Amino acid sequence: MSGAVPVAVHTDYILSDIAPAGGLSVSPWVALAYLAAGVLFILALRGLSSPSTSQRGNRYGMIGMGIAVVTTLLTHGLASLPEIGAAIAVGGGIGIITARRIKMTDMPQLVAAFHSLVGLAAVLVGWAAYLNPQAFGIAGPDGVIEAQSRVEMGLGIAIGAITFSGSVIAFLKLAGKMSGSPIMLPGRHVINLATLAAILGLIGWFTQDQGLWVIATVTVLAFAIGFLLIIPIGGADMPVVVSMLNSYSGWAAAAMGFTLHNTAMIITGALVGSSGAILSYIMCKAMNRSFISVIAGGFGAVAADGGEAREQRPWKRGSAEDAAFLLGEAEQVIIIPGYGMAVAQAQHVLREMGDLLKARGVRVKYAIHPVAGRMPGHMNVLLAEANVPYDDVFELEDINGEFAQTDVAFIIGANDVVNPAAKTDKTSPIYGMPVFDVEKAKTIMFIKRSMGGVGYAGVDNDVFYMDQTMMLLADAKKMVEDINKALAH
Amino acid sequence: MSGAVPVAVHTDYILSDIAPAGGLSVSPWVALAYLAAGVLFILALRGLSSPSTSQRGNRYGMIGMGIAVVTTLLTHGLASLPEIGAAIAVGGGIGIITARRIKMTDMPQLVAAFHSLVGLAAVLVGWAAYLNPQAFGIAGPDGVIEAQSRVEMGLGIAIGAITFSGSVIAFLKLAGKMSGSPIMLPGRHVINLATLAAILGLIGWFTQDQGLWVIATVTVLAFAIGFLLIIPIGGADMPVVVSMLNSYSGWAAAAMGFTLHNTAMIITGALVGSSGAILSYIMCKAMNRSFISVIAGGFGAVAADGGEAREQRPWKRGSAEDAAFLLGEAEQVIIIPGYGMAVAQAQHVLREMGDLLKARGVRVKYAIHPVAGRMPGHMNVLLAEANVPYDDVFELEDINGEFAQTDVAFIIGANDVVNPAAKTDKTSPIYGMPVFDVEKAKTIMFIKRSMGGVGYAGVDNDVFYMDQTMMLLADAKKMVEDINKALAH
Amino acid sequence: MDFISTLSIFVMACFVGYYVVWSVTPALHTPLMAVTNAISSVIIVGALIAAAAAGSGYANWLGLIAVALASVNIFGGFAVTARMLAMYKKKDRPVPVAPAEKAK
Amino acid sequence: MDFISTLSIFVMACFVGYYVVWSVTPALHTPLMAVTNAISSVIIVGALIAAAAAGSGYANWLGLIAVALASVNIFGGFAVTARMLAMYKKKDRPVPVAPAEKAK
Ligand SMILES: NC(=O)c1ccc[n+]([C@@H]2O[C@H](COP(=O)([O-])OP(=O)(O)OC[C@H]3O[C@@H](n4cnc5c(N)ncnc54)[C@H](OP(=O)(O)O)[C@@H]3O)[C@@H](O)[C@H]2O)c1
Ligand SMILES: NC(=O)c1ccc[n+]([C@@H]2O[C@H](COP(=O)([O-])OP(=O)(O)OC[C@H]3O[C@@H](n4cnc5c(N)ncnc54)[C@H](OP(=O)(O)O)[C@@H]3O)[C@@H](O)[C@H]2O)c1
Repeated sequence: MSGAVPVAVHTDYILSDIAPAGGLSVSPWVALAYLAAGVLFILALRGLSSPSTSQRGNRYGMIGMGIAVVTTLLTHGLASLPEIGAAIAVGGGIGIITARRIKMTDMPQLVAAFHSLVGLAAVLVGWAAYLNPQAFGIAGPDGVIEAQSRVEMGLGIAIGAITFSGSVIAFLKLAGKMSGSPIMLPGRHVINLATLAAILGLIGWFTQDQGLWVIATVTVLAFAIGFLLIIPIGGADMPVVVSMLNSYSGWAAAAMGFTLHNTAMIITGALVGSSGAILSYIMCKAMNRSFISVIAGGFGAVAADGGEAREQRPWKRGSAEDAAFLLGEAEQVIIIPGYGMAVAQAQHVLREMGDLLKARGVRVKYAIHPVAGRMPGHMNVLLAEANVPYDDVFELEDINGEFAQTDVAFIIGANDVVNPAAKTDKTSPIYGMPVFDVEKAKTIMFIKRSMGGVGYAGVDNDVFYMDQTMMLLADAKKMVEDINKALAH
Repeated sequence: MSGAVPVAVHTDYILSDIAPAGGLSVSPWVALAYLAAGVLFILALRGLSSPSTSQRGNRYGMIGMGIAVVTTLLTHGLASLPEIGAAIAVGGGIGIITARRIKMTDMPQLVAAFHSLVGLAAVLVGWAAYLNPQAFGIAGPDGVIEAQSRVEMGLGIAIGAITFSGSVIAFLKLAGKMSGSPIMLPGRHVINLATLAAILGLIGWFTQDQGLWVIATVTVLAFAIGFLLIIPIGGADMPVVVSMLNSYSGWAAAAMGFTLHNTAMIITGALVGSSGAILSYIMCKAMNRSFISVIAGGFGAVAADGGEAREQRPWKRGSAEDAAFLLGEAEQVIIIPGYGMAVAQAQHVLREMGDLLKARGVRVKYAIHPVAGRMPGHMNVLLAEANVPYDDVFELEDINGEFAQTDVAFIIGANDVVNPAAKTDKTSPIYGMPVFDVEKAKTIMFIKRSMGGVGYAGVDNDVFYMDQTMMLLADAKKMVEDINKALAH
Repeated sequence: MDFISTLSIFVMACFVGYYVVWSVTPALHTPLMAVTNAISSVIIVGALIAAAAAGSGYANWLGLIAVALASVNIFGGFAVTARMLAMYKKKDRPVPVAPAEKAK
Repeated sequence: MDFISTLSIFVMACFVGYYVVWSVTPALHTPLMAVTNAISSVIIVGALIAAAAAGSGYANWLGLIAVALASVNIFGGFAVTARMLAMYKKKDRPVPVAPAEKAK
């Protein structure tokens, strides 16, 4: 019982209404303001159901956050306002500058980095609540925290810590600052399960013993398990992990919301929690893999081995001029962008190519696979950045029937999402994933840097060796620039 | 102040946990049970997102209701159990017998009748709460009801009473026991607004004066305005009204839920309230009319006048044999059922006709307009009753492109939903409503009883006079039976 | 349970209702009306409280009548919904080849 | 606000979250990740309480750091979302005829 720090009674609240002995009973107006913030967050996500309402939605989100912050400041004292203002200014400044500077292709890393901050903030808030429970209205003057609040606090800290350390690893792997290949400890499943059990056990113990060592151990173990859980997962699986961590950060916020009886936090936690879970589910489903297999890790390692014995069969190489000629003659071209386009930052020159072709009367469509790239909606953002008209962009189900009437399927930096093995080869790691039927097109153009390079799943692709396939081996941006030059002549 | 009836303290509760002086503070388990009931109701509606999950959904609903009832009985005493059991047995018996006996075509009336019961029950519960507020935990031993509860109670009673009397009128009109034509009082808008204002004013007054006369007047006025609001609405607009009253019954339940702090009632109220509102919206939108114009009433009257000057143009009459011959030769037939099919109860013979045609190798599809019939999903239920395969049934958007490749558009008892005036004639009352493009089909067959009869909107239909149209004038069931005989030969 | 909690639950439930109802397939809109009718009879909770309470003879009687009315809806509403849904269910199975006899 | 109310709100919010997120168009999944990130920083409420409270120097400092961290997310998250959405917005207008120059 070392951690309970009795404190002086607060005097500097403006609308002070904390019932010191357990159970926040806030004024109805304050509760209403938090509810309004929660509703505005719902409207923010709702706005994303279409691009035309999305900007309004984002503004609702900002207003909601403003209401939550101002309400909290008004009810919890302005005494430390200068310090708080400084903290907000420093944090906000860093945030805005990062948001302005970041390249669209680096979005996955950015999201991972941001998640780590939310996780850390949750840990700190949990600790602050532990050290000064009266401020949060969860303990009487004797400093003894209510049992229920202890559980919520413990869960919030644990989930926050996992979110933090997991996101840091995800960030390092996505940013290429750490090898993407899975690092497999022996017996890791046992270690992980034991650690998780220890965390839960300690949180249970915490209801009996408010001692500092309990919560400190929980924190340390949770940081550790965040690392342990994510280290064995291959770099390519990181997007699922990022989304899962997003979900966790939501549950952490919700746990703190229960402690504070704060509607805005509870609603937000549920929204963010669902959002991350659903996105993870969508990704796993579109890859036809189980969530468990992603989380169990080791995917990248197996794949890298399986993808070696290749290049025995004949294939045809094309030049930018050949490609330009065929494209210019075509009636309909379907462009299939993938991760390589993002790496090469080829979206702008690709849009130019589309415009040049349209000027010649070619019908140009963009086909986006749900898991093209490394993050849900990745390709859409890049094409949007390059000003590709929204109406030219189609989803898998909507365009897959059209390849038979298509002259050129133009694959740029995509690979797995056009691999027919997903339809035919039961032993393939991508078997069952829906893919584009590019083999039905008259001509297939395939941009990648080398015959040796593999896609995310690390498997060979029969499309390389088809009669109608023309391999365009070069960096995607370079190749498209050359095609554009040839088209301009 | 005559209505406050002080009562003896209750002694016969099993899990009694009512705080007598204001504010129900129920045990967590009880609250959890009501929450579970609410969640089960959500799952019940969620099940309706597809026919395959719908039966499970319905069972969730039953379980939820069971939980709510049992929880209430356990916490509020079993003293009157025999009487309560008898009441449930009588009511339940009537309900089940009615549900078994009712013809599917009478569904709109049944729903209206059931709504009236919910409305009346809400009124009675509100009154009971007024007469015995301690039992509801909304008054201290002195019998003075809390102000907030008075407002909720007043709203619950008022909405319930409007639901009741409105639904009675809707029932009578739909069941043909009262003329469907709108009955227009002079100055009715003023009367209605004044009555509404009086009701709201009295509910406000009720917070100051708990007298019996206040709540009695509210009740009487609300019954009256229910009649007044619905009387001027034409019989054909009744489905929108039924749905709107459905919504009201939800809000009445929610108001009582606020009084009782009962999660199950609040959740249900919100679900039912939204459901009715959304269905009304869908109907109005599919008819391209504003909700206000429906509620303002008088639609049927105008229409009956506008639909007179007709039959100047030549048209072709066909026999059942002609129809059978053409249908038998067709490659694809699209059947468009409408209100007349329901009136004639022709769904079974129609399915037989479909089977006979299929046996001859004809492709048969059913096309259902969102407002065909007199209630959302009306046609679907009837076709389902007749065992028409779900896969043969298409919605407007999904099939409208197919008429150009269709040999026969077979219109049975539909009218407005195939009227091209909705696309071309800006002055038509149905202008803007999406309709089937039947005029693109090679042959159109149109079953109705006479050239004089009009559809719901009471307007003439150019389709009658088209070159490729064959009018089949007879009762729908009779006509299809004759066609089936001819097909069987 | 204070007013704002109740209100919060109500507001959230309205959002849920909005989404859940939009997700109902149009072919099932008639069963939807029937089942919402059934569940709106949850007002029976209030009726039971009144019927079970000691103290006021009038309130007891009103409660009992309300219990009976709500029961009509509950049993009738769920039963008629089940009847309708059973029809849709049939068609999930392969289409019977010669079902013409049964129809009359 | 008792535990069950809080729980009820949470359960309802989970349903809302489920539906609201499924309704997001796949093309906006990346902005969705960014904006959920921003709103999950509502944890700043807890941070502010800690930072503003008198009594514990440690708790104050932890609160202030948490405020700063959450602020990075709030401002960064909303700003980057706005930046992405502005790109989609552009394309709601008629397609520019010769936008090739701008692209590089
Ligand atoms: N979107 C998501 O949410 C998500 C999440 C998790 C996992 N995934 C996985 O990611 C994969 C996405 O498939 P994908 O088809 O987009 O990509 P991919 O299968 O990973 O293939 C990428 C292709 O781009 C080429 N490439 C790389 N850099 C290039 C450059 N600078 N210029 C030209 N080409 C370049 C690569 O070949 P070279 O190396 O020879 O150039 C490779 O063929 C799927 O397997 C999916 O399951 C996606
Ligand atoms: N579904 C809904 O939710 C809903 C709600 C509110 C309003 N409405 C309105 O209802 C209308 C529905 O359109 P609809 O095309 O289904 O029907 P309709 O336009 O009302 O036409 C019904 C047709 O059936 C014929 N008919 C009636 N009894 C018949 C019988 N026994 N045998 C053969 N034919 C018979 C009528 O002509 P005869 O009299 O000459 O036989 C008439 O042509 C729309 O205007 C819609 O806006 C629908």
